[in-house]
Amino acid sequence: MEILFLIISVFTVITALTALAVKDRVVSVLAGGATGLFASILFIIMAAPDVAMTEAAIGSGLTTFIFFFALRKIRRNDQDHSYKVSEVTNRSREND
Amino acid sequence: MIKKAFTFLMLGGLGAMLLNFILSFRERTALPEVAAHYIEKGPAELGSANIVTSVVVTYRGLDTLGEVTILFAAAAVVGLLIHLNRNENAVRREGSEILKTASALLFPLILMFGAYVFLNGHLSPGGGFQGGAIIASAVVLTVLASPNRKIGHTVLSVIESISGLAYVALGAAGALLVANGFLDNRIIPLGEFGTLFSAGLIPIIYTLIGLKVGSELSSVVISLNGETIEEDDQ
Amino acid sequence: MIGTIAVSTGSLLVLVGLWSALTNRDIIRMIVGFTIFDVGIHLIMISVGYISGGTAPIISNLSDIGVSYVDPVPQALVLTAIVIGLGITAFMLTYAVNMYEKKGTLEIDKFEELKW
Amino acid sequence: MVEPIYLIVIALGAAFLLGLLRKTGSALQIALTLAALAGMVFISAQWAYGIIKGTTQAAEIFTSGMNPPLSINLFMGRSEAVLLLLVNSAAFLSTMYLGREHKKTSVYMLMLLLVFVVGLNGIILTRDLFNLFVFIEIVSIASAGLIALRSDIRQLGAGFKFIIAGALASGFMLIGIIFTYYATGSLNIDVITGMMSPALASAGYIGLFLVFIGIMIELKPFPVNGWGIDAYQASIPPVSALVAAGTATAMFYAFTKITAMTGGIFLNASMYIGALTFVGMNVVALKQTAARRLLGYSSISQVGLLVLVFSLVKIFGIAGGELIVFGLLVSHALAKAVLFWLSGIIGKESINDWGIIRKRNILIVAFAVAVGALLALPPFPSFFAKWELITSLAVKGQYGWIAVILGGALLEAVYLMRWFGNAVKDSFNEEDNLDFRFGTLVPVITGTAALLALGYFSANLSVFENNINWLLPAVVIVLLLLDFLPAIVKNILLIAAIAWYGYPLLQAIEGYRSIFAAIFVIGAVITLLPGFMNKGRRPGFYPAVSMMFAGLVGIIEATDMLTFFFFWELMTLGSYFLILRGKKSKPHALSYMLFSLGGAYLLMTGFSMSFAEAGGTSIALDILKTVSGSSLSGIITILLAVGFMTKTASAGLHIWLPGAHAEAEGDVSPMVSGILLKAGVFGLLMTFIALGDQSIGKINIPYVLSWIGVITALTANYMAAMQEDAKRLLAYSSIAQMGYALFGISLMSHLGWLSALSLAIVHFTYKVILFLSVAGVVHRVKTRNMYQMGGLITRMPVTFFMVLVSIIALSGIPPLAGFSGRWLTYNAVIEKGWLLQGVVAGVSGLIAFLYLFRLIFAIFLGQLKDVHRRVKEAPFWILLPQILLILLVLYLSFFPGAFLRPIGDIVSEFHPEGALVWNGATAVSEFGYWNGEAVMWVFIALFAANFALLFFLNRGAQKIKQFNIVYAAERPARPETTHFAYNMFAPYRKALGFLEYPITTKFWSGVADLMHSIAGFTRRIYTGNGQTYLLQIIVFVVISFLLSNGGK
Repeated sequence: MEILFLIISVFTVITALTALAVKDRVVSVLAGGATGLFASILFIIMAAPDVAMTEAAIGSGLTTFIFFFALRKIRRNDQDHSYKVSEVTNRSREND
Repeated sequence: MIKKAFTFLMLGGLGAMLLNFILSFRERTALPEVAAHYIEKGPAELGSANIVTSVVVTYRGLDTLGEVTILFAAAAVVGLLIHLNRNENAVRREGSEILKTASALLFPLILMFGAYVFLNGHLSPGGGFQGGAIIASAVVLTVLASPNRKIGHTVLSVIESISGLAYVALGAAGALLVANGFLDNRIIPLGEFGTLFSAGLIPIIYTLIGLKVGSELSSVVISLNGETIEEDDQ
Repeated sequence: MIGTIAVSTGSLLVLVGLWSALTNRDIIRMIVGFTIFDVGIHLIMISVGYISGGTAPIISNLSDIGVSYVDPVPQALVLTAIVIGLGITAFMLTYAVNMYEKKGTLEIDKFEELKW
Repeated sequence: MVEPIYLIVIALGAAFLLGLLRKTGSALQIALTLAALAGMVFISAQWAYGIIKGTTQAAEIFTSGMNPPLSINLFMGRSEAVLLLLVNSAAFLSTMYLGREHKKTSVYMLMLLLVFVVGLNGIILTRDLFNLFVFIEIVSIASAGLIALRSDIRQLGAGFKFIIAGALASGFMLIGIIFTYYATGSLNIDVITGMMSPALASAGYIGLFLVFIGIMIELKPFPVNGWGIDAYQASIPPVSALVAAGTATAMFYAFTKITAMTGGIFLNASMYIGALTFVGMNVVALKQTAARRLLGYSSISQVGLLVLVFSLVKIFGIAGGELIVFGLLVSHALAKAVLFWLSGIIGKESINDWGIIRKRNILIVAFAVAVGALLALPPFPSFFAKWELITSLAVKGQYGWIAVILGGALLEAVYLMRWFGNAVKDSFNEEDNLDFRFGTLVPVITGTAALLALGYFSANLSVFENNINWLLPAVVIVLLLLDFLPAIVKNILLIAAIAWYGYPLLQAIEGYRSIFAAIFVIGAVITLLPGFMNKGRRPGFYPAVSMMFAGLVGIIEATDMLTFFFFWELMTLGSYFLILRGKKSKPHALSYMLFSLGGAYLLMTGFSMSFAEAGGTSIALDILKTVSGSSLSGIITILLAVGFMTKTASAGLHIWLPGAHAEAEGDVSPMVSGILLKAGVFGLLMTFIALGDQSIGKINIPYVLSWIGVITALTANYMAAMQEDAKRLLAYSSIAQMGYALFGISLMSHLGWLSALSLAIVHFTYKVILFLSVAGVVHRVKTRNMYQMGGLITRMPVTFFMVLVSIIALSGIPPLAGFSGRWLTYNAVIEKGWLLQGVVAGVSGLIAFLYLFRLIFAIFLGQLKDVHRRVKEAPFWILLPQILLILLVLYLSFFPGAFLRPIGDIVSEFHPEGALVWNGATAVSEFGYWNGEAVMWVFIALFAANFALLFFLNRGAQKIKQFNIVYAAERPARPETTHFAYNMFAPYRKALGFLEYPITTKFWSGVADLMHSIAGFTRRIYTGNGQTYLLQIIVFVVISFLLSNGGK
């Protein structure tokens, strides 16, 4: 059990680092959601099914949905206003 | 770069604080007094099998009321900002035909599942928040499938308000009628332990929370999708 | 042991989340950082309530005695905290969307209208 | 009694109900919200009243019918009830103010407001750690939402920074809470308090620390508060008001709970953080001109002060500490709310555009009240709290903290008074409109009235022992309320009031006080007479002038130090308002106020020190005597003397006076110069009577003061001679005369004091006459520059005569009253043996002739200007007081014994040796004798003879016509240079110009520049970047941990 726990913990941290490292916003959001999902597995192992459900449904599921709605809105406005998200992110990449 | 190095250093300092805790951390072998009371006396006192539920709904009911309030406030802020910056004529891309059909099919099923989760909150894992989130995800699905369809935003807000009012009123009834205390679940009989209709007010309150959270989260999603309640009125 | 691992994992997530929030200039990714920060805190909280070999605090039978349960209190707190976290995330995202609509950018250092 | 839980039920119920009322009219929605808030105000008022009156017990509320720690419990005690009343009232009033905003924001704004108030109530009531966290989150979400009510880019940016900083702080708090739970097994604050030993094991320590620091961050400590300041600035004013009055109050209360819970282990940390915040924010604010950002700085600095004071109270175990903190807290919350509401009514971004406030007088009153409450001036609760605080700190020997608190307060005064001055003096665009309506006005008036009423009530609390005569400030209030009446009516009322109050006072009072009482009361009546000239309402004048005189009478009557200090500050405030009324008086009024406040703080420290030295039980003024033998007596003497010397404008502390006295209105100058300065003399006498001849080490204090006195006289006389402006000339002359008075007092002998006291009286007479004469001239010729006058002797003969007599009196030559002072001084100098100082005083007396000559010559002699051919004699109401006073001068000159004898008797009480011996009308001292009457007759005879001789010799003189001068060619670029009176003493200037080098001015402006550069440099930490703010918070947490942990 502990080994399994350790492995999932490692995965949790890896997904979190992925969210940090990737350049693409969408992937980052998804990785953030995945962190939550892995964490909810940890919660189950720690005998916290209520928390696991909540984390999966809210912390990981709905949160990611809301992120996507927000991103969608930004992208849509992008087309409306002809703002260039790619330009912005490129610049920030250069600066990094 | 210097800034990053400095940030790293400072997070290192924070990490050292956390490490300090980790090093002194020993897994508990016995429950603290209060928790032990919840486990040992809780079922008899409140009639709920799921102790987490009895803690959430009754023992620490004020936290939960606060939590519902936070969601309410968050939904209000989302609504406010969208209301202030409404963009009337945005056209959203329609979802695919498969998604539409699937959502039409799944919508009532997911709703029922959500209801199941919050109605059984006192017996099994789950409860108002999880159930509410599930309901909201049904709404998300519908919004994804047909973004231009008007969702009954008014209906949502009425559900939200009424369930909120009922929650507060039931809580106050605990203080008023039985004079035990705010949010006491024992103003109606506890019923038989382990059955659906037991644990006094807990299932009722969890249902209200479920409805409220569900409708709040749904309106957050709908608002973020770009609709305001006023649009719905026209 | 599980508890210690969980606390360590949680602490790492806290630091990773903060690093993300502190070094990404993109507001959306800062918010992602905050959600990771939250998850880390939740993990720490649950592990504090964990008892080796404990089962979930759901009592199927009133006469169950001798079973060791984990502490329900941190679980209740985390439930609350998760929902609060969602509220704050939704809130931040709404701000982000509106800020973007006003300025056409999501870089945090472009929002320095007020200073000094 | 309604159960406190209904506070939360009502607000939440209303918030949820609003969701159902989306479609109904907005009137109903607002009515519902206001009704809910009114209900909450009612409940909290009921509890506050009941608990304070003792009819109700503090109550514990158990939720869910379980006893804590099983369930969350709330506690309603005295502090809670009062704070809830404050917070809920602020919310009610702000909501009222927000009414108009509502249309744009739908029900959302009202929902958020109600939720916000729920959060505040919860924070105050709850006794559970995690529950506290939940309510803090509610408040931070709701306020972050309310920040963006207009949803412009600034608000969005500020709101976002606010929410991410809040998320970080609450994250720390949450980790802290769970660590604490790990260590103690409980979340109940009261239970944790009882478990400090397990809690202090390392995990628990980190937990408690994180909880503490999380709360600290919510209080926006310097320098990690850029996000909070932005929020203050960006929000619409009523929201900022609510945050300043509500959030700050609730969070501060949460901080006190956490401090109690942690058993005070972080008190040192909070003490330093509070001090840093208080001083740091006030420094940074010096350079700020955006009104709401400035208010944000000020709010945060005040919260810092609260944290500091609370920590000090706890660390040093100060009795009555709760009331001190409350006095400061309530004053700050109300004042800040009023200021934010005002900023909304004004609607101007920059503090330099606040002139528009003058469109409505009530707004200026509110502004003044709020600023006064922030600066802890009387009669506000903060005044009493600060007094109690400083005296208590003195008892504990914490003079370093006294310096920090008073120094920070002085910095705060700089920007607040500058702002107030701008508002009263700056021009504004008549077409701009105020947001002046019922909804905005009621909150402002309520807040203002509450501050005044609370001041009265707090004075009567037993901790703040005093015997303030409230009749005096009541006169001010009455005149404020009657301000709509014509000036003449108010003048009659005020003179009648002073006469009615003053007459029995003069009869009852004895000793040296009686001399000053006479100057103040008689002077008040006489200098008020010119007020009858005013045809209009003269708005604002009478409250100010009555405040000054109330203060003057109050310090005479005071028998305890608090009362004295109360009236001293009242007098300062009144005179500040009076001076501010002058045309170009803005900068001078500001420096007057700052020097006066600085001086007042020295007095406060001196009083506190003597209170502490005398055992810390009595605040009677008499205890000053008992400390004369203590080790601190020298320092006490210096503090008090320097404090009073700011009023007498001794060299080094004088730079405010010339401008302030010269720019004041015609009839105000005689008041502030002839009467007000004597308050400083009174204070100095009081100090030296009580403390006597003190030394610090080998330095004798009176000896040092004697040099300051004569140097003041010398330089000020010289400066007076170099002035072109008649009123500035007189102002410098006043400085010099006060220098003589200081010198006289410093002689510490019978004759010295006799000279100082007689100088106080005669200076009052001739300086009032001179200022009034000049006022009469200025009234007619519309200029104060002497080179634009000349030859007025034919047009204004009566005024000429007044000036002539007065300058003879002033110059200290026989036969007039001034001579007596001079004669006494020289006698005293010889007796004391301080000949060097005597020489300087003598030289400065010679220089005085220069300016006196200039005064009469440039104004009245020489050619009459063409434009002045038709000027008339000064108006009757300006002449009347002069005539009355001239009679007095002549009387005193003929019969110097009439006043020197009784004064001598008074002085003998303190210095029995070396008294004058009176031989009929002849005064005999060790070194000579003087008969005023005889001298007078001899003089009159000589004068008449000389006059006749001149008349006879000049009988053939020819009158020269105006244009009997041949100009060389073109008109000079600066015509005044051709006037004989322009730069009249240029030759002396060549020789003595070094005296003009403005050392003092340079010094003080150097100080000001330094503070400004520090401010400019420091505020760069507020980069505006949200991410930087996050990093700052983390740095703050880490550094605080390292420092507080001591490397454990």
